[in-house]
Amino acid sequence: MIDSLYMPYLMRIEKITCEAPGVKTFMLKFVNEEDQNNFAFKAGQFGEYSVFGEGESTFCIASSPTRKGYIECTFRQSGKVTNALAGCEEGSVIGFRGPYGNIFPLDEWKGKNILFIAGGIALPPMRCVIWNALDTRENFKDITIVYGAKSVNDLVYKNELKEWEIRDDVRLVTTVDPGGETPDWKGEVGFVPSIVEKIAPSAENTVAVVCGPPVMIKFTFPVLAKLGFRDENVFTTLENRMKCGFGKCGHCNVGKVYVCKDGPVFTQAQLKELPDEY
Amino acid sequence: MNIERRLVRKDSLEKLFDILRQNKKTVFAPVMKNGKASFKPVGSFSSIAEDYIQTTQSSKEVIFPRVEKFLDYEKNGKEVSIKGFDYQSVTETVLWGVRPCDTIGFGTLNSIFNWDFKDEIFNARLSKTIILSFSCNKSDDYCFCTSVGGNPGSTAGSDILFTKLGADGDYLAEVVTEKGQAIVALASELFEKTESVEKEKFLANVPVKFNQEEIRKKLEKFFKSSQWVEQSLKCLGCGACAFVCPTCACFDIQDDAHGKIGSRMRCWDSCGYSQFTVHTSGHNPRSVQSQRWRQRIMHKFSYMPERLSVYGCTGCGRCSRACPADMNILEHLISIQEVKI
Amino acid sequence: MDDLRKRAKELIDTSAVKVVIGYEQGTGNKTRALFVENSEVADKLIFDSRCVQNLAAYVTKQEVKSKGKMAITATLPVMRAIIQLASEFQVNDDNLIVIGITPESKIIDFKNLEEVETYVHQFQIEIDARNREILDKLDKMTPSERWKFWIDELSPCFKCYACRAACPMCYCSRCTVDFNRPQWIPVSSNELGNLEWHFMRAMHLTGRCVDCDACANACPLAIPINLLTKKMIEDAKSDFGGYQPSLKGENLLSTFKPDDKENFIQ
Amino acid sequence: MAEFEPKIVAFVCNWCTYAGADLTGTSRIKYASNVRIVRFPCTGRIDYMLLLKAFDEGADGIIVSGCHPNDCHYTSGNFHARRRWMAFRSLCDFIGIDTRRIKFSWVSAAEGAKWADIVNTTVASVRELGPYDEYKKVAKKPVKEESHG
Amino acid sequence: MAKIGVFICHCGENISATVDCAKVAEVVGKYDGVAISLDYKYMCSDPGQNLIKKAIVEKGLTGVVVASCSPRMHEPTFRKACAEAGLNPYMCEMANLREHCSWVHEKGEATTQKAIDLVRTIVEKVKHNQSLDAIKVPVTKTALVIGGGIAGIQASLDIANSGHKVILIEKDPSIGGHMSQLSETFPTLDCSQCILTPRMVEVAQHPNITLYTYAELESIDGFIGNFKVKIRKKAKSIDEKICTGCGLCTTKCPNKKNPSEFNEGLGNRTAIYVPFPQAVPNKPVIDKALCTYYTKGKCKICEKFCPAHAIRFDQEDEIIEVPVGAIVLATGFAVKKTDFFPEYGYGRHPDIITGLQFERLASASGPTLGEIRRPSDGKIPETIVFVACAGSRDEAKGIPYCSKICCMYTAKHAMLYQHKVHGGKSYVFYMDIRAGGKMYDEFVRRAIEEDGVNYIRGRVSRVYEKNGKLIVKGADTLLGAMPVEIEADMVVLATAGVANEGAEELAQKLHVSYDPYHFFAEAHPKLKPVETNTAGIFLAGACQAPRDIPESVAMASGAAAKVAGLFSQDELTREPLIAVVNRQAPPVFSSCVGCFLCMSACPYHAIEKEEIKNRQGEVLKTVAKVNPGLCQGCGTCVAFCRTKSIDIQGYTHEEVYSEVMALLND
Repeated sequence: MIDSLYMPYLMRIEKITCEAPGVKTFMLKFVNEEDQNNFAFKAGQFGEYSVFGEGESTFCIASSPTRKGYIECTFRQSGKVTNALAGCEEGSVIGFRGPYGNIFPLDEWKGKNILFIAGGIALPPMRCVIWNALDTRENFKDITIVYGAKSVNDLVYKNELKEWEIRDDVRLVTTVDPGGETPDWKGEVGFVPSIVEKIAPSAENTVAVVCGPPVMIKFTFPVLAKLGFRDENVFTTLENRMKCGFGKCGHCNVGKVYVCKDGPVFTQAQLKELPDEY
Repeated sequence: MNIERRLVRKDSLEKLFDILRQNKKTVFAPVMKNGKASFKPVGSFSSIAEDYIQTTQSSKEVIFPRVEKFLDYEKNGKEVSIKGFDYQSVTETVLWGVRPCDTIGFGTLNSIFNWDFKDEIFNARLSKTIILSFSCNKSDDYCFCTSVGGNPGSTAGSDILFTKLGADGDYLAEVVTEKGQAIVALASELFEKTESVEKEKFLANVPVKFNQEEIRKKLEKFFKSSQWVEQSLKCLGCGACAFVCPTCACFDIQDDAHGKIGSRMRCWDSCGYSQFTVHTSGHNPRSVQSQRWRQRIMHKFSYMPERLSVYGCTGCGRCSRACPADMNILEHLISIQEVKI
Repeated sequence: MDDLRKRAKELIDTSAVKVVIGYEQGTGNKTRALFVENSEVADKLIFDSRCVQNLAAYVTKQEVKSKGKMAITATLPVMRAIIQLASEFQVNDDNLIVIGITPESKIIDFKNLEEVETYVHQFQIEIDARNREILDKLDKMTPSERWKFWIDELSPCFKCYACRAACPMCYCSRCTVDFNRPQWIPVSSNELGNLEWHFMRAMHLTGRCVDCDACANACPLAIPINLLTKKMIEDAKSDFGGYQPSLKGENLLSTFKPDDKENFIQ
Repeated sequence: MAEFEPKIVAFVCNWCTYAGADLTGTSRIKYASNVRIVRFPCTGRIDYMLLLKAFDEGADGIIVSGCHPNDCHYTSGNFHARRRWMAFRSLCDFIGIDTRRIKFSWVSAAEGAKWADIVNTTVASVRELGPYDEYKKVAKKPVKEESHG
Repeated sequence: MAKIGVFICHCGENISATVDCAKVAEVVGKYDGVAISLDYKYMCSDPGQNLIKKAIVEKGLTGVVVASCSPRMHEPTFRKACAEAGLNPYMCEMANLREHCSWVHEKGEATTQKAIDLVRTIVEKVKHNQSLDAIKVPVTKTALVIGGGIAGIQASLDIANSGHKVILIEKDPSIGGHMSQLSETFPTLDCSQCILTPRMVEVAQHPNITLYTYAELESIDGFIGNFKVKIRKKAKSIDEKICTGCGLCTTKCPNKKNPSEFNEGLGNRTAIYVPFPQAVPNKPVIDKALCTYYTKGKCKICEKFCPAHAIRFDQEDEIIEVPVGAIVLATGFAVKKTDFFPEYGYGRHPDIITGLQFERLASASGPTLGEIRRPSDGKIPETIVFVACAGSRDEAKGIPYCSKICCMYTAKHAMLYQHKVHGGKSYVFYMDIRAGGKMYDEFVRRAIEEDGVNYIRGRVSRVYEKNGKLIVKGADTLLGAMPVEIEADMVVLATAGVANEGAEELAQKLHVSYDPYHFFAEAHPKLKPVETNTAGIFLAGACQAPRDIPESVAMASGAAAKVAGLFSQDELTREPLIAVVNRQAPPVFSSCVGCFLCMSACPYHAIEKEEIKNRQGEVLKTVAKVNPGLCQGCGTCVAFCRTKSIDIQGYTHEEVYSEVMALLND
């Protein structure tokens, strides 16, 4: 008998990494090999992660589709399910449904520069596409990553940040909010939008990917516009509340759009068409 | 297939009911309680309500139950085993006494549950349900099916539509589908051949109140209208309208835990609830009632036609009857139609 | 009715309030809330015996409240609700004027909530005869019979929360049922979920319910949920000497007497 | 058939009844092992919803116990609790929950013997009443399949 | 990541005799989240504790469950051990296998199963526990003592002598209180003033004590260790710094006929006055209500005569704010006046007086210089009747309690009368003689046996005047309620001791509870007699109930010891098991709707209103806030909160819920 849409894959937590206070990354492997073989996803997609008995929670797949055999997710402890997830151990089995949603059009970005701008816990949805781009580095021109967090302690993926910093085929600019720096902090100090303005990347043949808290996005868009970025070339992801993940439950409906189906990746041009209900 | 027309004597309905029961079919039919008609599994013909314009709730619950279990799980240390939806548990069900504005709603639900991903649980229930509907011979001021493309004698969505021919008359049975024919086959002696009957004159008169196409077009430019705030001021933010609606299908997914074992299920939800869209961070994209009221109307009359090519309203008027604050959808739609932009 | 309209116009025209909440003719034979923000609209105001919706439910509604100072046409149950709300710091003389209405449709002008309280305190909260009879009938049943009665009555409940929405006392921005750590009340509208929801609601209304029947009137399924709160009112009478909404804010369940009844405690 | 062993959950305050039950232990007074104690700082903290939760999860009987009036460690938590219990009990009774299955008591830190007695009489009376099937039928708690062990 | 360590203790054989500890460890070890589960003979022993510490370090445990004896016994032990190994102590909980299981049940399967259930329950709780930090509050090492009677004096001196600052406030112009009015004290008959005055002077001169007389508490804010009090210093109309206390003004003041409070109305004083010669401070104040200048706008004679030019008619009340860490309430009591008693003529007859008035008559510093003379005509009374229990123990009068000191002072009064008026006849009407106390009963017996005081057991129904005599009508219950009638020259009523006027108001100001008679209530009748239910506020003396001098002094020293104990630490460390109202990100801020039912339920007045404002300063929301200094952690508020916005640390919703779930689901 066919399983319903709502049946999750059973996933085993292979590895848990603490990224920042309250932020963890799980590396998940399929319990059934067959599931693993049938599974494919693309950068930008998300899933429903569940702790049995606690419920489901929506977040992106944070690993790159170029890395096979596992998926990763990064989440911040904030609600009932994420708290339960945080209470899981390595080796525990959790549920995962997905992949759902649209993708970052990496194919269309071939031959272009990519500017990644992320704030706080919003790096995970971008990490997937960053690694995807880095793993297929030859397809793209300059890659720039601007990442900021409230404080040094709140920066996630610290190991990867180090790695990106060392690589010479990617430019990484990290920043922390004023007051969030430590004595040995070598990165920038300041809010993300002003840092973007300061480093002034060229809009020429460039796509920008912006993920972060609403206030950061709100102030970054005008900066990008000033730098000459066109709305169609500015991408972001929406974080609406979702339940099913595939356009039935009605929760993520914004205007005629189902964020779970038509998103979560949107260009700024698309967002401008949407009612302000996200 | 062509609609086949038969005559069923008024005394034969009970026989038909008994035959359905003998064939081990669960029959849901309207039953009166506390002055309200509602669909319930019925064991005897006599308990079926007769004199009602409309049940308080739509019959969608038979196919889209308010609580639907998706899976059972059992934990054992770090391991988990899960058991999916039990399709065997879906048995042949007869929906008896549905109004045409309900049956048409099943089509809408079908679109929602299958427009992209296919919801097999919904489909299993729908495919196992035989819909025996009854035309409306009376209506009230809340009815407006004719404004949204339906009519009191519409066969859309029915397997067999019965129309009572006069106050004490027999029934015209219009056999619409193969499922309907299978029922006829069970009790062929009850379905007599008939001359052409003009059923229209036995139907309730429901005047057309607005043009839904016009409304749809209007709504495209209506998002920022102040009407939403004005209309919704008296809305109390409950979910009565959504839960009685034959086409509302929003749901929530919840777990029910008992130590190592438990289950996951969906429960009805409503876009009218303030918590419906709230993020874990506390941010609420639709934080005030006017936004939620707008969502309800826009979804039914603008978004759904655009995305699913169906309207989300069958004109049954249930939401208006159920509303504790007298938010009358017909009144509001008319006023939207009348507003000049 | 003219008095009412006149008073409403006066309040609006003198900018004493921004909005007057009253009743208007609704659809069918229903009446419904009317929000008078300019004096022409005041002519739509009506009052008759059909006006039973408890308008006090609107004074805590953000969308209404944000308009500014409100006036409310208030029958006795509405006045009671207002006093209870005032005792819970939800309304005060600065944001609300009460236009009292007697059952004979006479207007009572109140200068402040204290006067409303004085008026309200002239009357005890009394269970009406029809419900009294049902309560008596239920009282005579065995607990098992009552259990069956309630499970059956509550089973159609699909948790639309119209009862909650219509209740002037259910103004919490986050209801217990929306609290999920832990999930005290099962989300699903099955027998248990319904039982616990209505049980909890009745407990939360104990000592606060003003017996306006708004919940039962709002229920689209006509479930007699007001019997639960009525019973609690009755028992509060026999166990604690009853209660009245009071500006002093001493709630039945948040206060106590050292010599409260305890014959059930071993 | 083995005799029915009811499941009893006891909600007690830390300062009187919990200590009283400790004294039962130190005095080596034996009582029925059907009871499981959950400790609270004060009876005032005991949320009545927890009592329903206990029934939801299959308890057959419940004991709620705290300090005698005027003995509350927090001066008045038990007075508040007492009012709440009154209301809770009325509502339970009205809704048809079997109040014979809910025992309220005051057990002080010195009443070790009383605690044993409360437990024993509760167990005996609930045993007589039998499993709380009426409630369990409504709670529909899923049953674990044997095959899973 | 939950990694719970479970440690099952055998407690020698105390647990293992009836519980199969190895099996419990084995079963529990399989539960999700349990990283290690083992059993050991004595968990509380050093090797036992080391097992736990080792596991914490090696396994990186996030929580510890010790299944052994009652947490009331060893919870601190194991929490300390966990803390030493680097685990937050509040991540350690105990399952009570001994008192609640092994000791009370027979050996067998069911007992072991119960042990498993109990441990599983606590394991689930610990999974939901949160690391908590002890609450530290700084302590302001200054005490406020309210009331300058013997209790306040004693408390002030004791606190000051232990090295801490004291602010003593007294509403009257001088400290001394009732004790300064007394003639002799029972049971030793030593002179009250002789023993009190040195103490008063000591207070005035003590470098650690700041004395404000003629001052009252205006308001109070804050909590234990951190109170902010406002004190109203009533205008004395003199410049205390300049005034030499020469007393010339009091002799010159033309407004002389004012009843003296100190002499209980048996003598007069001037409008500018020093209440009594030994007053501390010995400087006058002007009674604004009586002073001719203040009432009529003319006079200023005192100003004219004052050699130091210290009179200040324009002086106004001054309010000062001081931070204090603890407060001792020693506001004393009052006695009913004769006008309270219709049966004794509503105070109309001058020769029916109160016990306190008799003290003044008997006092060498009193209006009669210690001679017992009738107020009406100054004659020495030949027959005197003392009525004990005047008002006390009388339900009808609303004073059902015993005023405690009257039996003793009535005996003293009768004795003093007999000593001073040779051949005089004294009668004492009494209900019971309550002379519990060291040398007390002997004292009463002496009055009866050596001094010939006539004790009559019975109540006095009426006193009235007839032919210049006071007719005392009563009954002798020892003689079968035989009517007794005595022609007396003077009647002394041992009127009931009652709470001070304004005690209720003061209690409310301080959030201290009070009994039905408005005496302040102690936190626990047996174990916390000097504490109140508000942490940091203590009681001394008769403001809590009628008390005699030694008791008041003992209580004062007790309260002082409590204050000194509190002040011995720079920071107060409190268990973080307190209630917290949630706070969320904007725009929600908190799920609290501000109904404040919690406020009326909280026994400690620990719940405050907090206004959440936007940048423009507009109030967006008013929500509840728990003052961590006041909250004692009972959790009563938690069960009240409809929105579940208050939770109590250590017994959170999630913790107790998961306990119940785990208890009934394996």
